[in-house]
Amino acid sequence: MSYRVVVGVRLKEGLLDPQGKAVEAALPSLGWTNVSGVRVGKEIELELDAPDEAAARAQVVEMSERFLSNPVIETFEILRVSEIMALSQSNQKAT
Amino acid sequence: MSYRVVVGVRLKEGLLDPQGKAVEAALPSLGWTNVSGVRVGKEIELELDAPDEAAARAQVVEMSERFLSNPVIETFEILRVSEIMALSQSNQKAT
Amino acid sequence: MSEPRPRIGVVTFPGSLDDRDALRAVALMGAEPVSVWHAHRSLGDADAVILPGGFSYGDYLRTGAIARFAPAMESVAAFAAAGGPVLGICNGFQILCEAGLLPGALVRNKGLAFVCRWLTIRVENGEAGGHESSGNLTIGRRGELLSVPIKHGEGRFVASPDTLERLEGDGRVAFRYASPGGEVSEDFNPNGSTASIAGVWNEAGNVLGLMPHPEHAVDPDLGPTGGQPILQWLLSAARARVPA
Amino acid sequence: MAPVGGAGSGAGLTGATDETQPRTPAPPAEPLHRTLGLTDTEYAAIESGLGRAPEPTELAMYSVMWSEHCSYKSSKAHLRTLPTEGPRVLVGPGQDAGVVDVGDGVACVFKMESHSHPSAIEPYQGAATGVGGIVRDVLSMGARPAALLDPLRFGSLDGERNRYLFGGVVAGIGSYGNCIGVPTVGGEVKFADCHSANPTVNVMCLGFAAADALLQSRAGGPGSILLLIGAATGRDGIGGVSVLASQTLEEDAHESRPSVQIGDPFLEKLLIEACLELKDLGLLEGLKDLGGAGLTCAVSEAASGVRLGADLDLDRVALREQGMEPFEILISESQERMLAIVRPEDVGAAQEVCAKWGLTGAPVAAFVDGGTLTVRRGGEVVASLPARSLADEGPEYDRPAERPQWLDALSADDPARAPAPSSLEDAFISVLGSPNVAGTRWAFEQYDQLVQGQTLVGPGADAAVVRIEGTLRAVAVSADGNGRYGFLDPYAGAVHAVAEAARNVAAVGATPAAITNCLNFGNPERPEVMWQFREAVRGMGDACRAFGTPVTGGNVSFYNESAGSAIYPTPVIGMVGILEDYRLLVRSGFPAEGLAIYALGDTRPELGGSEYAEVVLGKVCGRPPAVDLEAESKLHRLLAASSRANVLASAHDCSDGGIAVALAESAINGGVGFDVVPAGGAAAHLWLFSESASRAVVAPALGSERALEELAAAHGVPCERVGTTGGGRLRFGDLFEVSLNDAIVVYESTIPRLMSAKRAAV
Ligand SMILES: Nc1ncnc2c1ncn2[C@@H]1O[C@H](COP(=O)(O)OP(=O)(O)O)[C@@H](O)[C@H]1O
Ligand SMILES: [Mg+2]
Repeated sequence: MSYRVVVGVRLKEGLLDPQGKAVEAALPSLGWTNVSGVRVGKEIELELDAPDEAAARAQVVEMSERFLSNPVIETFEILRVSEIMALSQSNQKAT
Repeated sequence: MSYRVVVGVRLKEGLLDPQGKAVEAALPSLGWTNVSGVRVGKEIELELDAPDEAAARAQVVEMSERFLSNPVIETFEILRVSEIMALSQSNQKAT
Repeated sequence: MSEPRPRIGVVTFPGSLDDRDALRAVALMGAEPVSVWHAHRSLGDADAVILPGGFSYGDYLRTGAIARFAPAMESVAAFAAAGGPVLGICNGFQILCEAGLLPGALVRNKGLAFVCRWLTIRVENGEAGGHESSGNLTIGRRGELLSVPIKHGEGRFVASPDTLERLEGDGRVAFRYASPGGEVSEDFNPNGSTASIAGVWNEAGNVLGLMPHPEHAVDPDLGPTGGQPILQWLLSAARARVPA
Repeated sequence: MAPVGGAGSGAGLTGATDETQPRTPAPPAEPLHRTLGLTDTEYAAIESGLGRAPEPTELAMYSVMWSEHCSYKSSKAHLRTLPTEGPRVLVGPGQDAGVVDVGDGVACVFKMESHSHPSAIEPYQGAATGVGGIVRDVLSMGARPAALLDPLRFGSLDGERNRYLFGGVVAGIGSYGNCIGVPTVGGEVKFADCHSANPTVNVMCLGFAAADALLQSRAGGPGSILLLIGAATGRDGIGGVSVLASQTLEEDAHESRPSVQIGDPFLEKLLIEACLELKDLGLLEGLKDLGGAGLTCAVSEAASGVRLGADLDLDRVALREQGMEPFEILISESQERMLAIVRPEDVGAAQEVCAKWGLTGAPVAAFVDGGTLTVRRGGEVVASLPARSLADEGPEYDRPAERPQWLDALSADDPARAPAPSSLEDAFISVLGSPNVAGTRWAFEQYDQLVQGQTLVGPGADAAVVRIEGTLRAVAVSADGNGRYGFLDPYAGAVHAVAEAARNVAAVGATPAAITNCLNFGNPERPEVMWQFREAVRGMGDACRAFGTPVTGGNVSFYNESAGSAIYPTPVIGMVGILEDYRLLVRSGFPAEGLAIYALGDTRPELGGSEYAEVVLGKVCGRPPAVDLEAESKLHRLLAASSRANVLASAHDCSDGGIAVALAESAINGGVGFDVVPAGGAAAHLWLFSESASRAVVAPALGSERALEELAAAHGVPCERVGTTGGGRLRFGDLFEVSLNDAIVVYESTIPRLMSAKRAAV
């Protein structure tokens, strides 16, 4: 099976996020005065082959711990795992 | 109401993503030979006040079009919209 | 009578870095330098405007993404629409693209790292439109080589295939990265820019953006002076607007 | 998730535990002061000074101020022996940065600091915040930061972790320096296995100010207001000073996560502009940076410096995080903050300037008579201490020092006695391509070298040369250390470091003026490390006295060791020299064909601790080359005089790799080959690779050969013609030759090749 996985990698809570702060500071002058708590992180999308969804997820968790995130300053979250249909079946639902 | 929204901003398909490539190139030597199509984008998290979820979503779409992404090079996707409970109710489920 | 001394405005955004260098360079070239503050709408009666290099707003979110909303940028847009000459250098180029005053966008270098080095760029169109005039209002003849420095982490020019086709067809590619001998190839493309593009013109030919830093290549005591013809274009274009 | 509250969180104080945990204090295994790193004797001193037991908040303040990092308790006694005065010194040690007069009314402010420990844990942010910190030191004297240098030391690039550290540190320095618009103009990159777990990351900044408009950190009077400008205060580096910098890194170093800080260079840029504008408008009495020990250090030092006390109201400190305890606010090391000392009537105007740059300027404290630092939170007094006792009355130790026995065997093993190499050409290629010798373009191309428009000579030369706007003057600056020499003889290592730095500055034609330094050592509680330290300080002092280059400041970084194994004792010297007319600057590359090449100075059979011994013989042994301080001074004077007389077409100092490498670098930098006749006959390798001190390779301008010979004779410097420039080959007489192109490839490709082995990407 092939899965497409989306991982979010963020600065740990409490750590200064200069990017998020700058975006937040810019929003009011663009008309959005109702926004707070902006954090900018990384979104990593990838495709991998795995026997099933649980295995795919477990592998991406390990990958995120060891490589995709820097555990000293970042945390990660698997945002989505979806099965990729073979091309010929791309319009069918998986069973 | 307060909503926490997560937006993913990605380089358009077809644009070279050297960061994604570098990650992908490094994975096999770490033992993952089953990964492909790695793309590294941005994940932007924010909180905003809006009358309801649809309004929150619409506002973030507009923000993403005008500011959070550059349509010349990027696409975006709202990955998640969740209601933030008021503090006093933080342990209760929303109804 | 000596030629009129044009006023060149240099916009300082929070995080602009080469603003003082641009002011110094245009003064050295014989113009009157004018500081413009991002939060003001006034361009200080400038006859031409430079958006300088640097990391406006830290390059956070995207290069130029926040600066382009500055009040001064409304004035720059109006100035450009009225035919005023505008030069965007490095971060200034990025801001012009974000603001839609130039086509395309600048993304992370192919090699991922920041690159600071002297290199050669080849003049493709010394003025927009592909024709070649010989006056002051051209940067140089096609094929002329200029030695200039680059210093950026996000200088890879990209645009949609349509846009690229139009840029090439309309003679709006100003410069390409080249070998010291003038050959254009991936070996001499420092950031992976599409078609080795280092700078582009707008349609009207009065707005120019480039990643290299002409303001750091005007003083012979510091190195080559390939920036002079580029700033000379700006001065000439500005002079042409000074009421006689 | 690893529990928060490991080594770095000041465990034991309530607020330091994970927010989600109920706050049940851990059973007190140890008295609090010990947990905070204070000894029983230190605790007793605090108690007797106060005449009472300190409150926990107060104890936390003492623990950071009396840490090694802030109090210099192990090093002070030795540093006091250094020469600090000279005609050009405007400000010596004791301030945030040293200052020399460079003439024409301009002052050069400069300082070097270490950020090795944070970089070992998080290389990118650790190095980046190191740049931020040293820039604020220079800023606090009222100078515009104008140039950065980054002397770096890592373990072998064959190791994945070392590549990660090197890559991260370089990217971090670049990211910060580039974003604040301060060019990085020089530095060093060295490799040795002893740095594998303990990289050495030193950063030097220099800046310029009008000599009559310097700021003082000792300024203001009763009633003066202290404005905290810049970033909001978060739980950054809580315990970072005392824990990160004062305890040896252990295997579980990554547990000290909360101590890692994220830099915001954009904010730093705004801070630079705001502070300089405040100064230009005459709104500042004084300015202090916030670094180690945060507000506690800045406020207590500011007050103690003018023999006053201060009332500090923590409610006025803008906080980034909720629920911060007083002690956390007091010792937080959040980056990008400055403390401005202003007259009460100027507070409004000063705040307007801050607002213009998008910054807050919060009046957090006021000076008061009486010497007491009183800290309030929510109206309650949380600490009340004599400011002096924190800032100036820390402990001082004369720690035992003992020369290690293992040195004897190493000293006795003289590499000059080893047989000649079977192939001189192979030996030459090995030395030229050694990562310690090879070009560092891979690193310095990641740095903006040009911003501010005054860089006459950037990285990759002997000394960087930065022009002073509006004058003909320029400052030459070089940062140098030699770990192997220090390891084999710490006294000689320090002398060499000063000599090489001065020689580099002299090679471009400048006159060495003064130094700053960073002393990188292991654990000072070990007698052998303390001996190394003592010897190095003695050597540095002797060399500085001989060259007339006083010490204006510096920094000590101890505890650079893991599992009892320390880094080479490495003093890194930052030398500043003055060039009166930058048009007389001499560059290191051969600029043309057909020029005579001369070797200045005596070449002796000295291979102890040399690059040749390490890469060809595979050993670090012997005695470092002797340094005759008088001969060295003569060479410096000759080089400056030759520049003034406009006699030289090129000059390059001889150091790592000897004459062979000096010649090769002159050829590579100038793009012109050479033909030389090596001396030494059967022992040609000694001539080629000896690292004898006090030498340079120069090419006089055409027709100036006699003038050079006469100048050399007048200065008492041996001067021997060794060959001629020209052609596309590096030709060592009949011994061997290498094409210039091949040499360039060897020199330029070493580090990129090692770094491309595999890259950590995200
Ligand atoms: N190796 C040294 N040589 C001379 N002076 C030193 C040395 N190390 C530290 N100093 C001086 O001791 C003082 C305190 O240093 P430091 O705590 O690093 O200052 P800061 O906190 O301002 O960065 C400074 O004036 C510094 O110049
Ligand atoms: Mg300081």
